[in-house]
Amino acid sequence: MHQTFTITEIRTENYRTKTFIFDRSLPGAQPGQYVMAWLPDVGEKPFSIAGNAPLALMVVAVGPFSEALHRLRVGERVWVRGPLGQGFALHGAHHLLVGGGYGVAPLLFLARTALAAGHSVEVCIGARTAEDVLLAEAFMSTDSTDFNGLREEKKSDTVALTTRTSTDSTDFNGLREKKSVSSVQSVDKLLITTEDGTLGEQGLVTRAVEAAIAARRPDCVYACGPAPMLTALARLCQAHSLPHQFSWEAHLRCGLGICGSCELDTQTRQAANMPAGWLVCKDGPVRIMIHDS
Amino acid sequence: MHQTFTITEIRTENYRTKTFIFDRSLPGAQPGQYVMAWLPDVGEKPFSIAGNAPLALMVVAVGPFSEALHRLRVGERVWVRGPLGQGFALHGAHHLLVGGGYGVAPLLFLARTALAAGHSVEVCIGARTAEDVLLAEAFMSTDSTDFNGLREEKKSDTVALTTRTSTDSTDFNGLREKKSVSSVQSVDKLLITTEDGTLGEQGLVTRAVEAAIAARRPDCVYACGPAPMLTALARLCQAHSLPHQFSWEAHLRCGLGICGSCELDTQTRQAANMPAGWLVCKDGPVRIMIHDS
Amino acid sequence: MSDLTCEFLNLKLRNPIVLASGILGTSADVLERVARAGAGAVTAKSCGPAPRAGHPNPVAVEWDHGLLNAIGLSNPGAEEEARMLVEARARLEPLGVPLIASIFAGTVAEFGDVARVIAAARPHLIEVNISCPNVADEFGTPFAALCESAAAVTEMVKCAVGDIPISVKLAPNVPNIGRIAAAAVEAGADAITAINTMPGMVIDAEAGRPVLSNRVGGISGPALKPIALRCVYEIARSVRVPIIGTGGVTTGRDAAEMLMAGATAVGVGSAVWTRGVAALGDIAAELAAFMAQEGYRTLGALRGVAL
Amino acid sequence: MSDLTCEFLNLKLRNPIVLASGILGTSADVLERVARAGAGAVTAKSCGPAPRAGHPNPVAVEWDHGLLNAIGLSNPGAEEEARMLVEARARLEPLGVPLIASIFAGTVAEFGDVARVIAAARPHLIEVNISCPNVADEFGTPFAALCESAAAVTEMVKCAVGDIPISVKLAPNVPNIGRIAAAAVEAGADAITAINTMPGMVIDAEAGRPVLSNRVGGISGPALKPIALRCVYEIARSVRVPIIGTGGVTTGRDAAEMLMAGATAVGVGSAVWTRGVAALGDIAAELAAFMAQEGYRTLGALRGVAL
Ligand SMILES: Cc1cc2nc3c(=O)[nH]c(=O)nc-3n(C[C@H](O)[C@H](O)[C@H](O)COP(=O)(O)OP(=O)(O)OC[C@H]3O[C@@H](n4cnc5c(N)ncnc54)[C@H](O)[C@@H]3O)c2cc1C
Ligand SMILES: Cc1cc2nc3c(=O)[nH]c(=O)nc-3n(C[C@H](O)[C@H](O)[C@H](O)COP(=O)(O)OP(=O)(O)OC[C@H]3O[C@@H](n4cnc5c(N)ncnc54)[C@H](O)[C@@H]3O)c2cc1C
Ligand SMILES: Cc1cc2nc3c(=O)[nH]c(=O)nc-3n(C[C@H](O)[C@H](O)[C@H](O)COP(=O)(O)O)c2cc1C
Ligand SMILES: Cc1cc2nc3c(=O)[nH]c(=O)nc-3n(C[C@H](O)[C@H](O)[C@H](O)COP(=O)(O)O)c2cc1C
Ligand code: FES
Ligand code: FES
Repeated sequence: MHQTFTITEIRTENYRTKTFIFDRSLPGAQPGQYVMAWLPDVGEKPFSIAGNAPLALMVVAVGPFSEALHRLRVGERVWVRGPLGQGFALHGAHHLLVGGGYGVAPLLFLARTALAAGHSVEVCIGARTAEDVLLAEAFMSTDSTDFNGLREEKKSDTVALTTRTSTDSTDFNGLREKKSVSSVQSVDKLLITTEDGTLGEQGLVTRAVEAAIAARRPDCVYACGPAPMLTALARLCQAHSLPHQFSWEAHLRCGLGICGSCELDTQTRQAANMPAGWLVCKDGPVRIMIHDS
Repeated sequence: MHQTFTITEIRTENYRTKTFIFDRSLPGAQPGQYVMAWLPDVGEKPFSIAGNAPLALMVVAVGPFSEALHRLRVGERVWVRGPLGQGFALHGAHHLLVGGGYGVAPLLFLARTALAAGHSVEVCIGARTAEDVLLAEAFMSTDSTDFNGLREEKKSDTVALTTRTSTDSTDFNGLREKKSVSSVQSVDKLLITTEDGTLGEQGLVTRAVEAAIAARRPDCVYACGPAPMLTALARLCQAHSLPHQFSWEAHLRCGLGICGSCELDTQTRQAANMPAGWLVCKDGPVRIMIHDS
Repeated sequence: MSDLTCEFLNLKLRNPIVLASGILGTSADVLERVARAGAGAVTAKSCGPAPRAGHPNPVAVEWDHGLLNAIGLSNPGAEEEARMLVEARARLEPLGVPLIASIFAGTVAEFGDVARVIAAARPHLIEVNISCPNVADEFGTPFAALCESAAAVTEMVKCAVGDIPISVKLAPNVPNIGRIAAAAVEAGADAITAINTMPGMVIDAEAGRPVLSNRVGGISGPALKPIALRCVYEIARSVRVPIIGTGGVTTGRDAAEMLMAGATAVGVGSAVWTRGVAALGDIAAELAAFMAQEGYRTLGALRGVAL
Repeated sequence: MSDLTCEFLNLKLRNPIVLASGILGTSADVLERVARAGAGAVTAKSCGPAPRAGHPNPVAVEWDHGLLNAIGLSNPGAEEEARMLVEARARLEPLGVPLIASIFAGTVAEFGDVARVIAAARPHLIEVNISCPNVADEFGTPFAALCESAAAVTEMVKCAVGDIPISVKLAPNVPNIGRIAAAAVEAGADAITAINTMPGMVIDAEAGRPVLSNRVGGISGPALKPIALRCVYEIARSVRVPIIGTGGVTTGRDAAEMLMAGATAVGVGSAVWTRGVAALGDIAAELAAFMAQEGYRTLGALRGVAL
């Protein structure tokens, strides 16, 4: 069954992307999990959980459903089923997160969770051009009243290559009470690449990832984005024997693991070395590849 | 749904009465509640819970179903639905229990519970003749390995009028672990009346009750037995302004409070001053009459 | 505060929550008790031409998702029932709670006989139970299974009851309940009650036996709700008469869903098992709270919004 | 240890647990995965004459007591399906797991066409889905609703498939499922699959709307179990062919109940939602444990004991 969530805040991320902040958390949600969002008379589509203190979804307007979401105002409601699927599982204490397009949404939730546990986090964001880069400021936020990084507009002049700025690593394990003014860690490093060079380094995100791995080998690589990005990253991680956890997309219908419509296409599946018959909606969206020795 | 219970012991109480001890307790059972016992291909009938450490039912063979129960052997199974209905609620710390016929079954469970809480208990048992007196020895048992009083045959020469024999009142609140050899309290007093005088005093049980009340006014009177006994007792308790809790019988079918077949007949209901539309299976079988001032 | 008053045919109910037939409708005492507990109207247990003891125990069992029963239409026969109804009506009238009688029979002609006897007791509405899983025509088919038999019973009863309105109670185990409803309405039904229980069986694996002595029984309670909502929805799209939507309603929210599917009043039965007799009034109060929260002022605003 | 091997028509299943149609039967990959997870046999998703996208989202919703779905028979059409079945059969045969195809169509003649195309892929059994709540004959009635249409489809398919046995899949929303089964068997059905989902509706009270885009959908899972047990029981008393008993089976104990009601094999669908693909093998293992505990050596000893 769906639960009803009321929009309390809408943040415009770029020319076609909004983040919706809701009136409460979604019990049990883990980074990497998703919800099915239903708008009566419109449809139902999957969205990654971008934050859960309270629930936040970041939506790129690409078609009828996402455009209908964009037309909603504060105070209106969205029907949500979830949390669904298997999310990320933190492995080690130094994490490299790689996002393409709206793939940054689950990674922000993951970054906040890892930072709260006192881990270190580096992030690579890839996009076509500057205006497609999403959530860069949120990853750099150090305001703990703003734990999901989405609550307030931040001003920040350089987001291209930042080193750790913050502060004492107080323990944020478990559920946190809202503190009046205290600061949290931001990520250690944020590397941005654009294909046209309008922000950060020019090129594909895999270049930034190569550089990050060379500079400091992470315990695990976490990624979400278009399938070609993920298959390229999969080769890269295999080459470096790096544990990795990627979040995949397919056409979701039931979201319950029964209708069988969310298998990956054979080409993607084989390129990324995924098991046959793997279901994105339930076995995934995150596939964890950790070969403990 | 029914749960399956296996008979571990069968105790013969008298010429037509057996007590069945089962392999485990029935979660949540309170004194005064009952179960519906089902024998596939035979039928389903209500029986008071006579003890629950483990579950015990005392059955008088009066017709097809109870006779089928009597034919069962140790190791065979009975299907049980429950606990059902409203049981007794201990009121005060000095209790007078009055049983007629198989009405002693729920009272034994109640006595054990009250004694475990460190309360004092007096019991009156009424029967037609000596061989119809049930469970007298069980009420007097002081063996804590035998908490439901049903596990072992006891020898005892006089059961007619006994005063408290036992012993330190160790605290038996809550669930008890089986102790190897320790003793529990027995009831303070056990008064037996038979109509033909073959055991205890001759006469109806109300006489014994009058005497008990005169000797020491109880905080509450608890009774189970034939309707005429209960209506007589109701008058008696009203005359003495005594709180009382009686367990009633009717023809039970659903046991769920929906079929409407278990109303008391109008005559009994009015004689005992019971509310109209009262359902034995769900509002009862115990009706609690306590007018706190 | 939202207004719960409910116009149902010529009746005015203080709220739309109606005690369903067969649940506690066995005496004037319990009917009065349910009315005092807050029901908008109460339905008596179905009665037939002659007294029936019903099936032997077990007659009911609760399973994980609802109830299963085969009481077997225990009833004292129409004559005795009529006396009870007169008494019940006298007790309910001061409370402003209409009394609904319920009848069943084994043949079309018998339906007419029972209807005449019961109509003499002047209940406010007569429900025609053509859907009991345990009663069937001479060919073994319940009357609610076919348009023809549903219509035949309806016509006969309508003819027998004079000015008392009738509601025909339908069964869920048909391919197209909308058509059966249309046949009944065409034959004169003033209202439709939907639905009766769905035939089912609970087996105890350890016993290797169906639990009910009748083996087959009727499913009611939570498991029935989506079946009932769908049936009410299909009937509401097929006919224009008011519907008593019945099946699995346990909360005020469930009642709202039933109204949204097109019902005018809402029957409540098995909820009495989990919530006691207080269920009727409590569900009405929850419905009012839901309506207030969602901004529905009247039942009319809610009715059929999901159609 | 109890023996789970199951003779079903000419097939020998290592256990009686069969993946139901429409649950994950969309590709050779998932069918193989389910077989490796321990199923005794697997059924592909129903295919029809032409490709169908199915209904738009929402197509499925879980409610408190089961699932509701209206996938809308998404399928790639019989030609493409036949290629998939050939591949699937090749993968399943080494595992000793028979492949069941499933077909539907909009007319009796089309049923014959689809059956011919699918038969060419040589599945071990062809299931004839005449009971999908979302597909009906030209008069709006599902084929499973009437003896005549059930028989007509059965005859046509039987004629088209040559030596491949067929099982006709029935719907629960009929007054007398035993008669429909008898009509199908008389017309040549080698087996019966019972049941398909029960038509229902889930309404979201706050939305004031049915949740599924198709409004109406099919109830499956726990709420369906007593309906399925009753249907299997009635069919087993009416015909002598083996039955794939399907509906709400979530545990080995549920499977035992289905066999006790008269089924020879047991379909499992919605349990995959709560227990994952492992459900198939786990349910088989639980069934074996139950049989051992209760002293049943073979499935034959269990079958029909509750009849
Ligand atoms: C696990 C998962 C998480 C997602 N998280 C987000 C997120 O956080 N933010 C976000 O903006 N989008 C996310 N998406 C994608 C989102 O579901 C689609 O953008 C949305 O369905 C578009 O719907 P539409 O009607 O607006 O456009 P459509 O016209 O339906 O589609 C536009 C594009 O989206 C693709 N698409 C359509 N439906 C689906 C579907 N059910 N599953 C996958 N892709 C689809 C189409 O192939 C097309 O390329 C996620 C998808 C998945 C599978
Ligand atoms: C709340 C309650 C608790 C009970 N506790 C016990 C108990 O602890 N021990 C015990 O031996 N008996 C108890 N009984 C009575 C017991 O249910 C009947 O003795 C039993 O049903 C007899 O069944 P039968 O087939 O053997 O006899 P039957 O031939 O059915 O009946 C014999 C007598 O029992 C009465 N009776 C039959 N069915 C019922 C019924 N469903 N409810 C009430 N009375 C019935 C008949 O009126 C008749 O007088 C209790 C009854 C109730 C209502
Ligand atoms: C114990 C019981 C007895 C019933 N008896 C009758 C009856 O006599 N006549 C009738 O029309 N319906 C009878 N029903 C059906 C109910 O009136 C109602 O249609 C059904 O239970 C669905 O509603 P619910 O889910 O709220 O219980 C009975 C139901 C139950 C549970
Ligand atoms: C998502 C879904 C899709 C289904 N699709 C089909 C189908 O294509 N063909 C068919 O015959 N039955 C289909 N069914 C019905 C199942 O095969 C099965 O009969 C029903 O779900 C009852 O079993 P269950 O309770 O174990 O799920 C589908 C069921 C579900 C839940
Ligand atoms: S979306 Fe239905 S199985 Fe994944
Ligand atoms: S036995 Fe059914 S209401 Fe009491």
